Amino acid sequence: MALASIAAAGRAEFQLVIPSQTKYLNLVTGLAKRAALVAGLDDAAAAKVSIAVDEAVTNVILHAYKGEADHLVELQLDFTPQALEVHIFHTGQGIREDQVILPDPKEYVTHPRKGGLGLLLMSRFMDEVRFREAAGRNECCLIKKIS
Amino acid sequence: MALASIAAAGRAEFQLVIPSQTKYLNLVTGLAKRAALVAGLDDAAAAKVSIAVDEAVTNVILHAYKGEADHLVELQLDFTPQALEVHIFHTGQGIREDQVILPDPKEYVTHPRKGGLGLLLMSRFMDEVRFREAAGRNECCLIKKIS
Amino acid sequence: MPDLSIEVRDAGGVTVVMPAGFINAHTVRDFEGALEKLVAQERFLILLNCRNLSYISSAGLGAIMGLIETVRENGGDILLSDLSENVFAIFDTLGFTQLYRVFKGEDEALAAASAPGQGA
Amino acid sequence: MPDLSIEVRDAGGVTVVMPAGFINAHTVRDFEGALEKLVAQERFLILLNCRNLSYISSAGLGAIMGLIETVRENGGDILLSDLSENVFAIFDTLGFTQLYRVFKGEDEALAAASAPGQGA
Ligand SMILES: Nc1ncnc2c1ncn2[C@@H]1O[C@H](COP(=O)(O)OP(=O)(O)O)[C@@H](O)[C@H]1O
Ligand SMILES: Nc1ncnc2c1ncn2[C@@H]1O[C@H](COP(=O)(O)OP(=O)(O)O)[C@@H](O)[C@H]1O
Repeated sequence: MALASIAAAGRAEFQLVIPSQTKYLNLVTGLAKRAALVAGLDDAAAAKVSIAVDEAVTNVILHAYKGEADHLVELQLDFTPQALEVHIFHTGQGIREDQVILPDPKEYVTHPRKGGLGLLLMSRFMDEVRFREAAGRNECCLIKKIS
Repeated sequence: MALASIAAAGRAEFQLVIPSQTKYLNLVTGLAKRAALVAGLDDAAAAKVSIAVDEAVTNVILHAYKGEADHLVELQLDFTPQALEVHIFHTGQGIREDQVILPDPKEYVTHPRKGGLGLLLMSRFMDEVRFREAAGRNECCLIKKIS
Repeated sequence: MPDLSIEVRDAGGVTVVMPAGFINAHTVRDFEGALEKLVAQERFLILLNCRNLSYISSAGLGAIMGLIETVRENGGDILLSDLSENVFAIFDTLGFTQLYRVFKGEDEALAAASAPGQGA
Repeated sequence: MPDLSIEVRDAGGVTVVMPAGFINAHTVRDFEGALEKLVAQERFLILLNCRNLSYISSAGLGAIMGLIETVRENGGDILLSDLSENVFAIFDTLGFTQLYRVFKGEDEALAAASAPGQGA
């Protein structure tokens, strides 16, 4: 049972599981924004967190799960005194740090093309963006410091 | 692992786990409102769902867990074509259907007193409110039909 | 976390309380505290202007219920104005629209409050 | 689910597109469809009035990027107006405020659009 296993591990984070469908994006980003406000961030910073979470979850749905609707995406929010941490777990195809290519906005604007902006927004709007594999799952971790 | 166990069970609901602290109420009710809109309810109905969820989660935190901050509350949202179902699970003290006493608003207004309004709001704002025990956990189930 | 902020001001003998945000079990102590302070100051004629109130749960209604008798025993009252559709539904469902005088806007409420029969 | 609704209207040779709500990966096809329809109708001078836009993710920016060349090759442009602080931050972070002309309000944008040098 999800609840029991988490309680047993003594963790007390905020956790959310959604099906891998973009129709739930708005729920997730709304939640992320409120969580950021609870964490003590101001409205502008909270909006940035919510966009970064949108981008990360969208990538999981569209790239890691290739748009297949019947998988799960798990989010964990950790509230620490220093930061809000958003951990996004999935069992689809992962991305390694060395595959993360951030377009140069200057170069980008002179050569307009579709896509490739999500990772850039994530890295600009968060203080840290990490990708890793753990316990058979892939994780994208987004950290926003509380100033 | 929560994600794995849910995926294994083939369920694809929306699931949320929060610590038993009222500071997360606002996140939960915000999420419930958006979920209700996703389910196809109008703004007024969605606001009612969100209040009912507030009342139910508040009762779990304050009554079932007696205000202790280190427990977990799990919400599951099921979207069916007919209804939005909100299942609230906890491992604190449960309430049996026969303990549910709804004050009569008419009687209530002539004898004002604090409290006792939560269950009434839940039953008025939802189409069904059920309490039960299953697999060692207590559940409060709120159902709102989609007209 | 700015879930709730409460503005209190005087409008000719009526104390206008304007809660902004969400009144739930988490914020209700602030709301209750603000009302209790008025009662302690013997400001018994209170208008709750709900224009900026997004949301009130039964905890908030309980706080109002807990004070209404004291207020009325002292010749005052708690009036309500500017309820959004969603907030009205909560008050109405619990019969509060029978128990409290509800006004569309603050002006109407203030006029009614200072009419004869209402001590200030 | 009304995550996004899009109003399209004509303002003297400029087509004003007003998306209301959220543009994300779920709603972007509607947004992209609305823009593509204009291009198909050879309405190449487009003002995106973002007054009611709560939120746009990179998917939405991609939709704009995907059409800008065609629009400009046909003597038109995509202008932006009425960006909220949060929406501006997104456009600005990705360098879009360099690539697109951004106006405070619709009036300024329309005036600039009908100035000489802008085909309509
Ligand atoms: N979670 C992920 N799993 C696998 N591949 C990913 C993931 N996230 C991003 N990618 C890859 O990185 C590329 C860039 O992603 P992004 O900057 O978000 O832009 P976009 O999603 O618009 O292509 C994607 O096209 C995809 O190939
Ligand atoms: N989940 C629960 N577990 C145990 N007891 C509960 C639970 N929910 C409600 N109760 C009991 O029912 C009573 C009425 O609840 P409610 O109508 O929500 O009003 P209030 O919470 O303001 O007392 C509570 O005071 C409590 O004794």
